[in-house]
Amino acid sequence: MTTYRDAVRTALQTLLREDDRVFLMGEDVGRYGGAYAVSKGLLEEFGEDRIRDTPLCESTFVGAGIGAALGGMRPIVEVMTVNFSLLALDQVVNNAAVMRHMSGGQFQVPIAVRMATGGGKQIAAQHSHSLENWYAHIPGIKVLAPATVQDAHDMLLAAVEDPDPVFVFEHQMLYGIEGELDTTATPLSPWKAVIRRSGTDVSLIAYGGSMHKALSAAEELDKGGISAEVVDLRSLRPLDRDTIVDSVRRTHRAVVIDEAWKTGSLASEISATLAEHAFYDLDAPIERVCTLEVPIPYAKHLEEAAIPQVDRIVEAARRSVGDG
Amino acid sequence: MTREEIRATLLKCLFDVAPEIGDEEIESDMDLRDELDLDSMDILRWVQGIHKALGVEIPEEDYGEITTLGETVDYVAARV
Amino acid sequence: MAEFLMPSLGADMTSGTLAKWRVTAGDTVKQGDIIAEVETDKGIIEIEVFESGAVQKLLVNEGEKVPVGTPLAEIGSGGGAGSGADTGADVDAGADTRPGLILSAGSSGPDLSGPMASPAVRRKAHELDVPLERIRGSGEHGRVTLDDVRSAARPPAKPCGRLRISPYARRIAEERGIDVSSIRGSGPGGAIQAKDVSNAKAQPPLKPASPAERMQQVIAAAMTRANDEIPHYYVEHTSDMGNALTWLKQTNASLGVNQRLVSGVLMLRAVALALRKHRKLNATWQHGEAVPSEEIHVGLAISLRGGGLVAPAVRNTDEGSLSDLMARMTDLVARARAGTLRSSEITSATITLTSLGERGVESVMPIIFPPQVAIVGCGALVERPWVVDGQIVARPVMHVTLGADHRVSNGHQGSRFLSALDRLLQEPEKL
Amino acid sequence: MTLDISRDHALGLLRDMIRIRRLEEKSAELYSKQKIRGFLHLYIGEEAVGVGAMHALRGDDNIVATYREHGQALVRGIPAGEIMAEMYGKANGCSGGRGGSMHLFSAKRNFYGGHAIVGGGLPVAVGLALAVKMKGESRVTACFFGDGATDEGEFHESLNLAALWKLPVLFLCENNEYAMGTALSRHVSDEDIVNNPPGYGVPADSVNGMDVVAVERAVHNEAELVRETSKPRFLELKTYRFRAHSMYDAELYRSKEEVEERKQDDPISAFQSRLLGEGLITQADIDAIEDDAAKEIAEAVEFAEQGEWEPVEEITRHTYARDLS
Repeated sequence: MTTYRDAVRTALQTLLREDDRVFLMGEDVGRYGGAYAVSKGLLEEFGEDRIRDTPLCESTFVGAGIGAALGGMRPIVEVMTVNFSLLALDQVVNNAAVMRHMSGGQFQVPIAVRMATGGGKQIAAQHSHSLENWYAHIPGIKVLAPATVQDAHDMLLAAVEDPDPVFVFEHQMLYGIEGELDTTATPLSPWKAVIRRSGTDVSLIAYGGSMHKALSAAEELDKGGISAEVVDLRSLRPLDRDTIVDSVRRTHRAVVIDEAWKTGSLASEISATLAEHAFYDLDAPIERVCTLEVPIPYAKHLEEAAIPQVDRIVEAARRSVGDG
Repeated sequence: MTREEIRATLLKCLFDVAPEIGDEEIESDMDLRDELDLDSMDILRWVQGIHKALGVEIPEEDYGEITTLGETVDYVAARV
Repeated sequence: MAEFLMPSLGADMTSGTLAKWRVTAGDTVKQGDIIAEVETDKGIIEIEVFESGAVQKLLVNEGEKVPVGTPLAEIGSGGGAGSGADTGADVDAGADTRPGLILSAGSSGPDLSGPMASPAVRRKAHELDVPLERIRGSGEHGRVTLDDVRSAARPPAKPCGRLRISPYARRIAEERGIDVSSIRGSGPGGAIQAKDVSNAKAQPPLKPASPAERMQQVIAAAMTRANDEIPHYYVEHTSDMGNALTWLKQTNASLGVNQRLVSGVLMLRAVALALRKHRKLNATWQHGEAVPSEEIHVGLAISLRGGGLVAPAVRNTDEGSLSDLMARMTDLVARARAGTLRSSEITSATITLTSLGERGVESVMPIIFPPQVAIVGCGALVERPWVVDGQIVARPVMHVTLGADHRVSNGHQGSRFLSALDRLLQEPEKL
Repeated sequence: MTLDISRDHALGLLRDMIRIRRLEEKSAELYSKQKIRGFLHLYIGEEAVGVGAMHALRGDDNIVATYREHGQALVRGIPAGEIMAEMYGKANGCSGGRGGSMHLFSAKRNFYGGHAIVGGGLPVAVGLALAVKMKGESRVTACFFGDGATDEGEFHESLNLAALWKLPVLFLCENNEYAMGTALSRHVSDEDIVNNPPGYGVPADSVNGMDVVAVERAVHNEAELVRETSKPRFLELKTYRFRAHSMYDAELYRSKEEVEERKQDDPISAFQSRLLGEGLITQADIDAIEDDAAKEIAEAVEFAEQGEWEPVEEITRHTYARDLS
């Protein structure tokens, strides 16, 4: 068994060993070992040239990553959390995303940016948000959200190999989870959604940290005789609409779980997609289980109430099936 | 065939036509059209049933002689 | 005696490995001393003790991984040496000391009773004198919203004409020819879902547990909806039925009992043939527009003596011989009485013919069965003075009424239909 | 050099440093017992900065602080109980349990909060000073931030704007030598942080942040110059944190020897020794302060323990001035 954290580290090691162009930079990735201990030990193996501690200057080190990618390197940039990435949003939106198009296809930005996202650790309103939806809005970049140990590993490899800027969102509650890691198997395409559990009565559509809550909810629903299917989106941009629509065409009910705020969320996008492509297959209103429209509060019980939990997913699914 | 047997057969045919009548007790002098709410289609089907069960054919011009169960028993008894 | 617990060393730490003891049983420690090293995902961290006293007993071996909150050692408050327990002997590697998992120690959580509602909602509920606990919240987490309070304060809304049915259920109902207006929904807000449609198919509305009541409810719902939704208009015509009845009498005289016709079948066929040239009346109202039907299926309103009303369709009423139509009508009536109609017969009519029997009232103003757009009502056959060829004679006549949907046709079109119907009835041999 | 301060003044400074130290020690204990959750950045080692600076500022001066702000909050007058309750997440905390350790606020004490995005407080401080200036007030806005914040663009942009618009901001850089786990030498090109601000026309000076009296004097001088000139100034306070960045870390980025050596320069014991040496105070004075502090902290814990949890139904409260639902 391997932890999610170790799976990311293993992928980093593989990339750094196999490709001289690859380097890692970010705040405290070196001496400190990474805020989430992902890069622990890498400085010793690869040295300061390739494991670069940066000053606290998100806009500049993300921008520098973009520049290095333009210049032929394969940078992996760790932004400590999505909350800090807002300081670098200008570089992402106005440089990384548009460089290929704006140059008429002459330039490319093969950068991989990793960052922690999500709540659940009581670190309050400046450290707990899920803003991957903002990134998924932007054409020109790709967005991945690995939920499993295997994906944490495989998706980072795919992100670095990809010729376009790829943003990998690692939910901060997942670093400690354990699972099997097979580094020899042919990886699944990172751009496709996957059915993590088959079911016939309702589709629970989730990604990242929420995917595990959806799985727990499916187990809970199973006890009540409701067979729930769990769709792990995996890629948030591009969004694998076919798998989502196919699932709902079979189950006729959809519960979309998204740790972002409901308004303007990825859950909204998926709901709209279902309304467009599966309307005549829907047997109940689409349910969205999202974060309440409030900055994430510090207090444990309030934080738990704010973000999607298993019981809320179960309730929504039951409403959808008609047992609510 | 006794009158009682005829009456029982006629009733059975009537229930086939109008099962909703159920257990309502049918008096011999009850007007079938008014009190049991039978329409011409029901009467026709009843007449058809009687024909099948007893071989007695009741022409339309004789419908005036079968307005009650009692009358119909008389009518059929005379022709069996 | 205090317990030295596996500390929480970070927001994401759920367990830690006791890497090294810096003390042994019997050692005296004071607050702030480093007494152990714990290995976490971030590396080895030195652990301080927050009590002063003597280490009585070490409970966890070096190298063991235990959840946060697990007692690692007992610290005596006295400050003297412990019981002299030997570390090696007393450290129990077994799992039995571990279940004391105290991940949420101390934070037993708030006691939260009553519905969730914001101050504004509470204020509004108070203003409108609505008890909050009686409102079922529609917001996130069952939270009561302002709209919930407003709806709770209002008298229940008049049943809306629009049926609550899922798109999928509507689709399969259409595919299977099931009338959704008679289905009771089990979904959110009473919405009809696919399983309700499936159940309706398995159990047609004619055979519910309490048939009469059930049917009456269904009729009530359909008629209410029709009355709410459909702008009816009526036109009426009195038809001389002399020719028809004479022809019928002559015909029946030459037919065996099983081939006889009733006047109703003449009416049924006449309506069907008249519709051929008045297609606007042979249609259904779907999603805001009239959809004309290629085929003519006249529904026959049959009043069940046990209570209730059905109007099964005689399919393709305009086709086949009159005796064939008679046979089909007889069969349909028999099965309606017996309660063995097929669901497709209940839902496929494109217009309805209702007749108040032979001895009923003279005329009827019927209400359209949705989604149809017209209905023909016949009064009783009655003898009346009638002018024939300039002479007043007694003739059997019948009031024929057309009730139709004004969204689809108008009175002029309706009256042309009744005229056509009348002409057909004058030539019964052509029916 | 003898201290030129009164006995009462000396006792006041010492008392506040000890109060902070005991509050932080208790917080560490409660964190390990999971009463306090999330991130917890302790001020142990840096007490002289908070105490000296806060004593030098006027009560109506604005304070903008970082996520390591317990010390400033306590000296500014937020009761220890409300701070502790906030860290518990209780409704009687100074931010209603919404903020936790990193986000202590007090409007009536002009305490504009702990900010947890590095550098994020600086533009806000510039804006507060702009408001002061536009309203014609004489208040200084004191903005605390760490050495790590000087890496951020917002630091440079804030110095420039404050100088350009002549705003009464006192930039107080708590240089504890580490930006989280990255040493100063590894995150700034010029370790002499005071070299930066003059480039923007902001006068800069530096003071030993382990000496509470020196801090108090320096901050007092700078604050009064800001007040008189209505122009920004910059003061570096050289200090050192004795504990991990956030509660615990493996401290792979600095050696135990380094930490032990720096702990010899404990601002509290150093000050106590000096005061005892000069005969300004006695051991009995220290004991009394310790007793009072222990009592205060015990009461603070009790206050937090007794506090209510905010009802979950109120969760979206304080998102807008008026609830939108």
